[in-house]
Amino acid sequence: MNINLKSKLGRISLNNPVLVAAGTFGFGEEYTALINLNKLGGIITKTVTLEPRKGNPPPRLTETPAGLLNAIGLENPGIDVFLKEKLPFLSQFEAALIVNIAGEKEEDYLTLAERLNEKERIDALEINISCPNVKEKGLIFGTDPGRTFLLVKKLREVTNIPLIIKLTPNVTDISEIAQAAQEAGAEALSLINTVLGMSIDVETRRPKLGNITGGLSGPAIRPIAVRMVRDTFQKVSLPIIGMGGITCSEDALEFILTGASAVAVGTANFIDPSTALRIVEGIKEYMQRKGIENFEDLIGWLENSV
Amino acid sequence: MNINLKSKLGRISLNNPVLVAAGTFGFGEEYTALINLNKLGGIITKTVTLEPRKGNPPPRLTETPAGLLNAIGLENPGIDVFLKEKLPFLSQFEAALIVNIAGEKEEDYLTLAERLNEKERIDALEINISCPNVKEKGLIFGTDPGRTFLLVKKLREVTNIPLIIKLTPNVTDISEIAQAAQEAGAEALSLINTVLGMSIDVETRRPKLGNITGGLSGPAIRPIAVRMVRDTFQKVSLPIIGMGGITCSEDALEFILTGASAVAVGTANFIDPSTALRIVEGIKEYMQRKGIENFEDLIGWLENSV
Amino acid sequence: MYQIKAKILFNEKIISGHYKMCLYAPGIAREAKPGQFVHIRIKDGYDPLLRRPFSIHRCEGEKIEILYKVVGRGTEFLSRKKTGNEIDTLGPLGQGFKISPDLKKIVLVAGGMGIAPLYFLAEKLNRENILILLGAESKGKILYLENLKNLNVKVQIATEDGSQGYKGLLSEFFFHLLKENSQIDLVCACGPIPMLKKIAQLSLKYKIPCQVSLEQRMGCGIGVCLGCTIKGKSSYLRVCSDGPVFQANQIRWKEER
Amino acid sequence: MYQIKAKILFNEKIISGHYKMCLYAPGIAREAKPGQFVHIRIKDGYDPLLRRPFSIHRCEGEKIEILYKVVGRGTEFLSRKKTGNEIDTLGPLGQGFKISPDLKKIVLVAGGMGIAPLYFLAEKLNRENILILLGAESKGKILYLENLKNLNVKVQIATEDGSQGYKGLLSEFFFHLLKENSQIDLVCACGPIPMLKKIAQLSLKYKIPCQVSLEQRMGCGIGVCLGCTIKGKSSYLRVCSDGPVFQANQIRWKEER
Ligand SMILES: Cc1cc2nc3c(=O)[nH]c(=O)nc-3n(C[C@H](O)[C@H](O)[C@H](O)COP(=O)(O)OP(=O)(O)OC[C@H]3O[C@@H](n4cnc5c(N)ncnc54)[C@H](O)[C@@H]3O)c2cc1C
Ligand SMILES: Cc1cc2nc3c(=O)[nH]c(=O)nc-3n(C[C@H](O)[C@H](O)[C@H](O)COP(=O)(O)OP(=O)(O)OC[C@H]3O[C@@H](n4cnc5c(N)ncnc54)[C@H](O)[C@@H]3O)c2cc1C
Ligand SMILES: Cc1cc2nc3c(=O)[nH]c(=O)nc-3n(C[C@H](O)[C@H](O)[C@H](O)COP(=O)(O)O)c2cc1C
Ligand SMILES: Cc1cc2nc3c(=O)[nH]c(=O)nc-3n(C[C@H](O)[C@H](O)[C@H](O)COP(=O)(O)O)c2cc1C
Ligand code: FES
Ligand code: FES
Repeated sequence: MNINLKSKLGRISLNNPVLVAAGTFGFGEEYTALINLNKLGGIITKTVTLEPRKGNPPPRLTETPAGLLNAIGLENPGIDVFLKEKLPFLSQFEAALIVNIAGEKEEDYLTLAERLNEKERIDALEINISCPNVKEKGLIFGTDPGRTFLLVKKLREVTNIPLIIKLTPNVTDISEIAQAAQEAGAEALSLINTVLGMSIDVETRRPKLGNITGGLSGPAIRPIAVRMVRDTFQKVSLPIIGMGGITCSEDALEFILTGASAVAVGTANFIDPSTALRIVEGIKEYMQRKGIENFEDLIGWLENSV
Repeated sequence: MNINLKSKLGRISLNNPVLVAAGTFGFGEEYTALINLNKLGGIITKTVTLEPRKGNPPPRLTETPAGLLNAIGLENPGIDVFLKEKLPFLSQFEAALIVNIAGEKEEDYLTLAERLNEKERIDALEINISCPNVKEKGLIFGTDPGRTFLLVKKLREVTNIPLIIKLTPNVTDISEIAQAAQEAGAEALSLINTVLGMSIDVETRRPKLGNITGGLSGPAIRPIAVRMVRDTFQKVSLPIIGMGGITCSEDALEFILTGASAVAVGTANFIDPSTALRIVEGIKEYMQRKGIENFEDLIGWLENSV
Repeated sequence: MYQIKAKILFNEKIISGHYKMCLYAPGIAREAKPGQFVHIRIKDGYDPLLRRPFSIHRCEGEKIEILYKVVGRGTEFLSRKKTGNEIDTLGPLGQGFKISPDLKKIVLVAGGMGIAPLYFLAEKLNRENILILLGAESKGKILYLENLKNLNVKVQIATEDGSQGYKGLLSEFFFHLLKENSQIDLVCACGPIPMLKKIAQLSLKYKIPCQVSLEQRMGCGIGVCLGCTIKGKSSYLRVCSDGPVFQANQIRWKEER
Repeated sequence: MYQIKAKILFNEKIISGHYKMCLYAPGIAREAKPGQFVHIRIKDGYDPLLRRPFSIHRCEGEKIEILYKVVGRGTEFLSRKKTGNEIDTLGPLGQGFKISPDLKKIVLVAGGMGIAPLYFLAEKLNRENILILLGAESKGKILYLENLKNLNVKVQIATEDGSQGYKGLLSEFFFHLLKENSQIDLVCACGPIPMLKKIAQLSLKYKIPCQVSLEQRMGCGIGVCLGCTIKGKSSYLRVCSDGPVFQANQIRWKEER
């Protein structure tokens, strides 16, 4: 059988549906020593902001049951360094290149999008309106359908690059925000970003994170993420990149069968850098076993009756 | 040292701050074979509704990483059977008795509260406005501050029993709902109920739960629950019963130091029926070690600097 | 009902992927009845999170045995436990088989691991009155034949590939037996749901009382959480406390697969 | 940098709660430098979820050793691994000690487990040029003294209860040494943060170059996640890839506790 793993997210073409998630793969440099980046479906960069950001005070990580709580605070070198030092490196791979951006206010997003507009090699921008770890207004866009709509609409006007909107799970109804993004002209949706959480060291009586609260990722949140993919898939027609706790091909297939057109591996990169590539193989093996030739036929392929 | 474990939730007095959570302890009968119910701080009953409920189709449970996904669907024998068969049994213990109720519409809640009003032995009602597993409007109260306010206000008018409002984590800002409950005259708050989730069996391509989606509980959600206790503690003055993934005294203390006046053990009852009693001992030991005589001094006792 | 830290007396492989574990559990051993189960905490921590239920397979003095197949993380971990380890065990739980002493011909139908509780039952019944039907994929996967021979009970076998005994499904074999033999007083069955469904429906059709031991994912194991229900005739039934052994006519078989 | 399934050649208790593990890891052994570490996946599954970092304690041919103390679930589980088990190991990682060959007097200050990387360093340096200061709570908790004697290096000891050597904190002992001895070219220290802070501040005060090996909770271990940062003079520094060995003057000690 001739397995075809290609997937499309609107105008974005992927060689295979397995990406690496923002902030868990840096700008790719470090992982080249361990895996072949050409075999990834796509690379989503660490969030880039207009100015360099120092990030939050340490400790920035703590482990929770089946989860990782982080409060990095979007530390990154800023757009100038990104363009000069990171983009050329990232441009050499066959994987789709998706640049994740965030701003403190609307103009930041617009300026970033404009500056990235000309770069041919960039396949899409992922708009982070959902980072829980910054003190500024970042999160507000992502929890408000009206502001999401306006932001995406304006971005759509300043750039022609496909826009992927990254949604936060910390809302009452994620499909509302998804709908707003769709109406404003987004190409695709990424979900979910991390779930707000915190943890206390009861001996020192201090929060385990310097920032007090952080974002929960890893297997613990997978059921939450799958459910949000379902809510969104049912109400919105945009293609979805599913993420949240994916560690193996079964996990990835949970998202895909529920309606995701692609998946992204986050925390699991830290645990096993070969996770994404193992998932590509696992999906292939599953398709072979189930007699499915085209990956796109897997998307939303749930039995009707329960 | 003379350790005093007593805690107060408004007018509700607890011998110790460790309760068992709704739906994870039934109506207490089964656990009498395994533990001494007199030693619990309080027993919160399974949700009782006006009419008997059959609950959701099986399977109703599935395990997820460090979590349990359930879709029981509030199966219960209804208020008549509760009053006749369950209440007399529950009335014999020293633990505070809290009856959890839910309705499909406002009048259901009011009727339930009226019927429970006269029962001297009941220390409080826990108002479940947050069950994710029923198809009716149950959840709508819990995600809308206005409706929460109205419901609690009306309940306050029909009964004098202390009202504990049980909040859902599936909202953008839990403290808003908490505030509404406070303004309407609630005595205390319980948080959190389960987090909406789902899980797929990729071989059969069916959801693992008969109800498709369910509520996530267990250690996986603890960081989320602690964070919501913090949000609520900071903005609302009502006492809080903290719950979500508590398995041992360290877990319980995370909630207490963050601001909970009591805790409830849920899923962990299934794993080890003696969990709640072990936690009572563990808190005592911690207080001894830290030189704290009165439990109430532990509440919100975090170091200021981080 | 006891919750104890039971010492493991042995934990041995019997055939590939199948193990027998013996626990020192005096209280449970004293009270256990065939068809009841224990709910075992495989390990501390949260991977796996919940206990796992296993039928009580034998009791001898102060010891109990379980027979289990490795199917996932929990049973895999269980199989690596060593003699002398202690394991948190809750039991005996649930309703066992209910058998009046005057029954003269009882057929025990065991598909695969289904032999686990039925062996216990066979030990407790008058050997003369019982016939055991064992089903397996192939000769190599038949569980427990030796021990059954030692018990001195009649055993008949069906294998899917015909490598021993009747060639075909256990339920077909059972159907042949029913047609030839109208003298059966009671059928007790345990095994996979599709098999149980057929055995139950055939028994009902032939008007032979039938008891089945069912499985469902469990939370508490003691009737509290309402998580282990199956569809009964008029309401949901809890496998852990209304069962795991049910009268075949209590179950809404149409909705089982 | 390699990610390999390394076979465990031994895993033995050295003193109560402390273990030494030897791994067959040719690539890592070949490239490792003193001060570098390996990032180990304790087990499959998600309890614990993340890898755990351990300093490389020795390299011999195709083998590496780590020395570790049981402090939580991960190290507890590690201590139960058996010879022959394989363990997913990533390394060598990070920046080690940087020592120019012309230094004549190097003091290695090891508090408790701090000896783990410093022993590797001692092995690589000219024995004549080094003095090792070992600190522990009490005599029974001094790690690795025998092996150091075999190495033939000068060792001095401080115990908090005075049961061996100087009575008091290692940093006090170090302070006495500094006052008596102005000929130190370099200090290399590893141990708990409060100790490192004092050693670093004293070295800086006495204008002696000082390198410290630091710890922080890690995610990726390779510089990607920005999770393991500490406060440096001008910006945050990644312990995993900018360190774990830093020049003492890179760190903003005031904010460490
Ligand atoms: C009353 C009762 C008695 C049982 N007696 C025995 C026995 O004597 N010997 C024996 O080997 N097994 C018995 N089982 C089944 C046993 O409990 C499961 O095989 C075990 O829980 C699997 O755990 P795991 O972690 O290895 O598998 P998991 O990793 O949890 O699951 C592996 C696969 O098995 C399925 N599965 C897991 N648990 C159950 C369950 N309870 N019911 C149906 N499917 C399940 C899962 O859906 C999954 O496909 C019994 C079950 C019940 C309810
Ligand atoms: C570069 C580096 C080298 C190290 N080398 C060694 C070594 O050679 N030998 C050795 O025994 N240990 C070493 N450690 C520490 C070791 O990684 C931790 O002890 C281990 O990760 C604890 O895992 P656990 O699951 O047993 O503990 P957990 O259950 O995760 O934690 C137990 C306690 O230890 C604390 N802790 C856990 N990890 C760290 C950490 N990375 N930094 C600070 N505190 C922590 C936790 O806050 C908690 O209080 C090193 C750490 C780093 C960063
Ligand atoms: C350490 C860490 C850093 C992250 N940084 C970013 C980021 O910069 N921008 C972003 O959009 N998401 C970021 N995320 C979120 C992930 O991209 C992903 O949405 C989330 O972790 C859920 O996936 P997972 O459970 O597979 O990790 C980060 C996650 C982690 C764990
Ligand atoms: C099987 C099960 C049944 C539950 N039933 C109810 C219920 O009837 N009413 C209710 O308010 N909460 C119910 N809950 C929620 C718990 O009371 C608790 O809020 C939640 O499980 C989080 O705590 P935990 O993580 O300790 O389980 C149920 C939870 C579980 C796991
Ligand atoms: S497992 Fe809880 S009711 Fe059966
Ligand atoms: S552990 Fe990820 S950057 Fe250091």
